[in-house]
Amino acid sequence: MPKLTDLASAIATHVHDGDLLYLAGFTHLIPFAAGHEIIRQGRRDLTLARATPDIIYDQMAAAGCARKIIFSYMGNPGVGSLHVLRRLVESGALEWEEYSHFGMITRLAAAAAGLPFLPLRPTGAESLAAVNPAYKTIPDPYGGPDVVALPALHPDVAILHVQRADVHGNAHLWGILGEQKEAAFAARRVILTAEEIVDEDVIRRDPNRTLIPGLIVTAVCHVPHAAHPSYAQGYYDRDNAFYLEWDALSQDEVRLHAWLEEWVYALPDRAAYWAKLGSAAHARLTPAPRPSGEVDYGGYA
Amino acid sequence: MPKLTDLASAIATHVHDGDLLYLAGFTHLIPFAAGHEIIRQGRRDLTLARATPDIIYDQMAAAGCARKIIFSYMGNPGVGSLHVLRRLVESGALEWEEYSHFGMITRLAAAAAGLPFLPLRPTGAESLAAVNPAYKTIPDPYGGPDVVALPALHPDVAILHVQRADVHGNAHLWGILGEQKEAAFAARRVILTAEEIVDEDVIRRDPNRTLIPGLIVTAVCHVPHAAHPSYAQGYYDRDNAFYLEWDALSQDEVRLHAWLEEWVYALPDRAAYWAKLGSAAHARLTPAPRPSGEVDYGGYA
Amino acid sequence: MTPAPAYSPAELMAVNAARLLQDGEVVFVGVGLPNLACNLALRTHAPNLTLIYEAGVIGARPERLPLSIGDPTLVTGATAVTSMYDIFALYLQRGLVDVGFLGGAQIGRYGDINATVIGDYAHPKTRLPGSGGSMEIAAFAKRCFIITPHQPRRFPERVDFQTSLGHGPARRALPGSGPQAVVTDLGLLRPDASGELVLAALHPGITVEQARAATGWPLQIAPDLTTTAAPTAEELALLRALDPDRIYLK
Amino acid sequence: MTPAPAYSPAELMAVNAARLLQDGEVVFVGVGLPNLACNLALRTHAPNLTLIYEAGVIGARPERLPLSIGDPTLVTGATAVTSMYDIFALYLQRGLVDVGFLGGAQIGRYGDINATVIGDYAHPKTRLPGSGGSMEIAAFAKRCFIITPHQPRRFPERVDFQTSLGHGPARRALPGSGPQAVVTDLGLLRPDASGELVLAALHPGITVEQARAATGWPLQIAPDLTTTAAPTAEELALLRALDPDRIYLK
Repeated sequence: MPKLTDLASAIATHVHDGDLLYLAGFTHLIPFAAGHEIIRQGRRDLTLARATPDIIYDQMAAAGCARKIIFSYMGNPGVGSLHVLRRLVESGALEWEEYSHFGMITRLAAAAAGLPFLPLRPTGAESLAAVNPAYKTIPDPYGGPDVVALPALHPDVAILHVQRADVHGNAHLWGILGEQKEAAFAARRVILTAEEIVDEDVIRRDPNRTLIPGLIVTAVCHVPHAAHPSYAQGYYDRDNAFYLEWDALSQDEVRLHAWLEEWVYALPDRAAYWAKLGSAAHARLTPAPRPSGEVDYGGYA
Repeated sequence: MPKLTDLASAIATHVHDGDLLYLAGFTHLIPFAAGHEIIRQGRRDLTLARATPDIIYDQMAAAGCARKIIFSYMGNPGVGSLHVLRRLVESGALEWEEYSHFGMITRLAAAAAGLPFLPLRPTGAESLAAVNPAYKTIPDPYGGPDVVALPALHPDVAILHVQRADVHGNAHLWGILGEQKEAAFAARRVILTAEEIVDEDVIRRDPNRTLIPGLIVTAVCHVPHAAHPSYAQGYYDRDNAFYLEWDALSQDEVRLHAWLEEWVYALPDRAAYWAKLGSAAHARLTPAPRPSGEVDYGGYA
Repeated sequence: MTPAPAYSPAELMAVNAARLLQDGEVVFVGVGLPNLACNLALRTHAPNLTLIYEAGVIGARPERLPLSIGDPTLVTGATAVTSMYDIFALYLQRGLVDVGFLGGAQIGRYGDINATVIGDYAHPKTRLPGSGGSMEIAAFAKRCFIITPHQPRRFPERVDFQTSLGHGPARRALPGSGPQAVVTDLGLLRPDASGELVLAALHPGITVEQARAATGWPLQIAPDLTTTAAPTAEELALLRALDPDRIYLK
Repeated sequence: MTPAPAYSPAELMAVNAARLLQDGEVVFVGVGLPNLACNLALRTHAPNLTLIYEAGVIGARPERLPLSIGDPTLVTGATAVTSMYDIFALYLQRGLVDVGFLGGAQIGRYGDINATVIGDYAHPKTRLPGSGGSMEIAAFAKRCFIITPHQPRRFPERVDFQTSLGHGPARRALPGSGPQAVVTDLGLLRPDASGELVLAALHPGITVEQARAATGWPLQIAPDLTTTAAPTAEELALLRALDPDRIYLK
C-alpha cells in the first residue's frame, strides 16, 4: 500500500504530545526537516531519545518541545557542548536518562528483536548504574562471570531520513548506518523522509541495499535536503560551518530565538529552507561523484 | 597484510583433526570446494556445525570426516532427507546436537558479539530442551516472563564462500546472506574462498557491501565455482538436478563411494571439478545479467 | 451451469489454503504448496500480501518456481534481503508476521507437530530433518496454517516429538495463537475452544466418515460444519500457471 | 648536527602517541589528535594498522581532515561500513580491538576518566557530553591511550564521576587492560604495578618539578624514567601535511 504523504501531514497524524521520539542517525542523515516540522506544529512534553542528540535536539529543546532527554553523548560532534541541553540539564529544567553508546544501542537492538532485554559484558558502568536503575547485573546461566542487562527501548515514533525510498517505504541507505535499522524496528510507528522517491524497480534491482522494509513504515515523505546541516552521503556534505556557528549562536538566547524564528517558524517547509540557504551554500556542499560500481544479481527464469 | 593462498594450503594449515567447523551459507554460497578439499586431506573427528547441513556435510560424513553434527535442519532442501547423516544418526554412529534455526543462529550471534549467551523469547522448545541441556530458562530482570538462553558457539574454523574479495580478505557478498557474518565473527579462524579476487579499489568503491572485513580473515583463496551444486548469486545457478540426483545416489553405498572417488578423490582441485562438469552444465547454470544499478558515495575533499 | 472443473488433491489444498489469507497480511512462506497458495492469493483476493521467505527474502518476485527456500530466483527482483538472524529476531520474534505455514510428519490431536523423529529421540526409528524454523514460526506468527494430506499415520493422537507446539498448556507462554487451520485433501480441521482439532469443513463430495477414518483420534465434528466451495476455474488456471510442470500440483 | 625542529605541544603529543602504536594493530580512533597520531603511525613505522572509527567505518581513507567522527569523507573509499551495534558488539566487545584512544575532562590518580559531569551528578556544576563510546573502549580495547594537556585541574586525585574505568578493583571484571599511557605535553604517565599513574617519561627540556606541579596528586616517578626523543623533522612534516590548516595542531 502506498504510504506517500507530505511531512506536515505525517507529523500531524503520527507524532503526539508526550510521545517518545527517536530521530535516528549517527552524524549522517539526521532528520532535521522533521524536527523543524515538529517545532512548527508546537509538540510538547516529548521524550527525545538519541545516542547523540546533536543540534536537532538542542533546537527542539530550545523551542520547548522536550520534557526529557535520553542519550549517550550529548555533545556537538567535533565542536563541544550542546549549550541548550546543557543549560536545561544544569538548571534542572529538563529530565535526563543516560547511557554509554553501547548501552543505548543495546536498548534499541533489544526492542528491535522483540526481546525484553539484551546482555552486555561488563563495561565498568558502576557510576552510571548508581544513577540509572535500568542497568541490572544478571548471572550467566553457563557459569561464567555476571553480565549486564539493559531493557528494550520502544520509541512511539522513529523518524529516519533516507537516501531513496519507493512509495511503499522500502528504503536504500548507504554510508554511515548508525542505529537506523534498530531504531526503526524498535519503534511503534516509523516516518521516513527521503532525498528521492524512486520507482519500486530501483529498489528491487538491489535488494541487499534495502535497510528498511516498507512493511514497518507508517509514512514516507519526499523531502530533499532534509538532513542539512547534517548530510546525505553522495547528495550533499555536512555543513561543518553551521555546527561551528551553532556553538556561539546557541549560547546567546536572543540570537538563538531569532534563529529559530528565521529558519524554522517563518518557513513553511524544507524547500523554503533550502532555497533560503542559497546557491553559494548549495555549491559549497555539493560533493564530487564517486559511483559505487555495480554487482550482478543474475536472472533466473 | 595479504592473506591470499591456495585452498589446499589453507586447509592444510588451518583445519585440524578434531576441530569444530562451520561451513556457512543458507542454501547460497555453500563452500563445497573447501569441503571436498577437507575430504581429500583426510581430516577426522570433526564436529560439523551448520544450521542446514545440506549435501556437503552428507558428503563429508560419508567420507568419514565427522564425529559429531550440530544442526537445526538436517534435510536436502526441497528434496527430503540427507540419507548419509540420517543413516549414521539412526545407527548411532554419529553424535548429534540439535536446535531450531533461531536457536542455532542465536548461538552464533552470541559468539560473534563476544557474549556468553543471548536470550530468546520462549519458542516452545520444551521437547528439544529435554534432550539438549544447552537450553536454559532465565528470568527477565525487568519482571516480565522468563526467557530462554542459548550459549555462544565458537567454531575453530568458519569457512565462507564469497562472490568477491581483495587480497586482504575484505569481501563483498550479495543475495541470501544466511548466517555468514555471524559465523565468521564467531570463529577463531576464518577461511574464505572467492569467485573473484578483485582489486582493493573495487571493494572500497562500495564499502557498505563489505559483509566480511579482512581483519577477521585468516586466509583467502581464489576458487571460482567453489559453491556448486549450491550457487553464487549472479555467477551461476543452483544445480537442482544434482540435489535431486543425490537423493537416489546417497541411498546406495556403492554409488555413493563411486561418486566420492570420481568427483572428489580423483580430482586435484575445483578447477578440475568444474571442467569435468562440462560445458553443457556450465551453459545450463549460467544466469542472465541483472545489474544492481549504482549509488553515489560522493567525493569529499 | 458449467460443470465444476476437475482438480487434484494438491490443487484442492492449495486453493483452500489461499482462501485463508487476508489482504494486507505478512506471511512467512515455505516452498511447495504454501508458496503456491500465497502466490495464488496475491493474484486473487489479497494483492497486498507481503511474502517473507525464511532465507531472508522479502517481497520476492520469482521468475520460476523455486525448488528450495533459498533459490536465487527469490532474490533477484525482491524488495529486500536480510540475514537469517534478522528474519528470526526482527521479523518473527518482533511480532511482524501474521501468518506462518507449517508442515510435518505427524499432526497431533491438539495441533502439536512432529518434524523431528519417529520413535525414540535417542534411538530413532526414522530420523526426520528436524525443526528448521518451524518451532519459532509456530511460536511467533500470529496464526499458523498446516497443509497436509489426510492419512491416519499423519494424524496420530499424540506425536512422537513436539517439534512445534500446538494448543497444550505451554502455548500460553507463546505470543502466537498456534495452528488455526489444517488444510487437508478431505477438508479443514480447526481447534475448538479446548484446542482440540475438530472437523470444521469438508470438501465437496467428502463424507464425515472418510475424514474420521483418516484421523488417528476420535474426530469431533464442529457444530457449524460447512462444505468448502470447489476450486473455481479461475483459481485453477492461476494455480496451474504458477506450477506449469506440476512439480507440486501432481 | 642540525638543530632540533620547533614543534607545538599538540604536535609533541601527536608524535608521541603515534610512537605507542605497533604495526598490525587494530585501533579504535577518535577525531582530533588520535586521528592524526594514527595516520602518522600509518605513514611511518606501522603501515599495517587497521583504523576503526566509532561511526562504523573501517579502513577509512579520508581526502580531508574530518571535523566529526561521522564525516562523509571517512566513508568514501573505506574498506567497510557497518552499524553502530556491530561496531560495539562484533568488534569491541568481541575483543578485536587492540588499542583505543580516550579523553576526558578529568584523569584520576588510578586512570579513571571523567567525561560526564563536574560537581554532583544530579545537580551538575558543569554538565559534560558524557561517555559516548568511551566507557566500552576502556572496557574492551586490549589497551588504551589518553592524550591530554598536563594541567592540575585535568589531573585531580579523584574524578567527580567514573565515565571510564581506570585501574581500581572493578578493572578485574573487564577484559581490557585499561589506560596504559597518558600522553601529555610534559611527558608520559604510565600505571605502576598498583595501577597508579606515575611519571614514566619527560619530553625534552621538561623537568620532574614541572610535571609534579601540573598534577593534582603527589606524582611518583618511575624508577626507569626516560626522556622522549624530540619529534623528527620527518614526523613533523608528515603530521603537518595531515592538518595543513592546523585545526588540531594549533
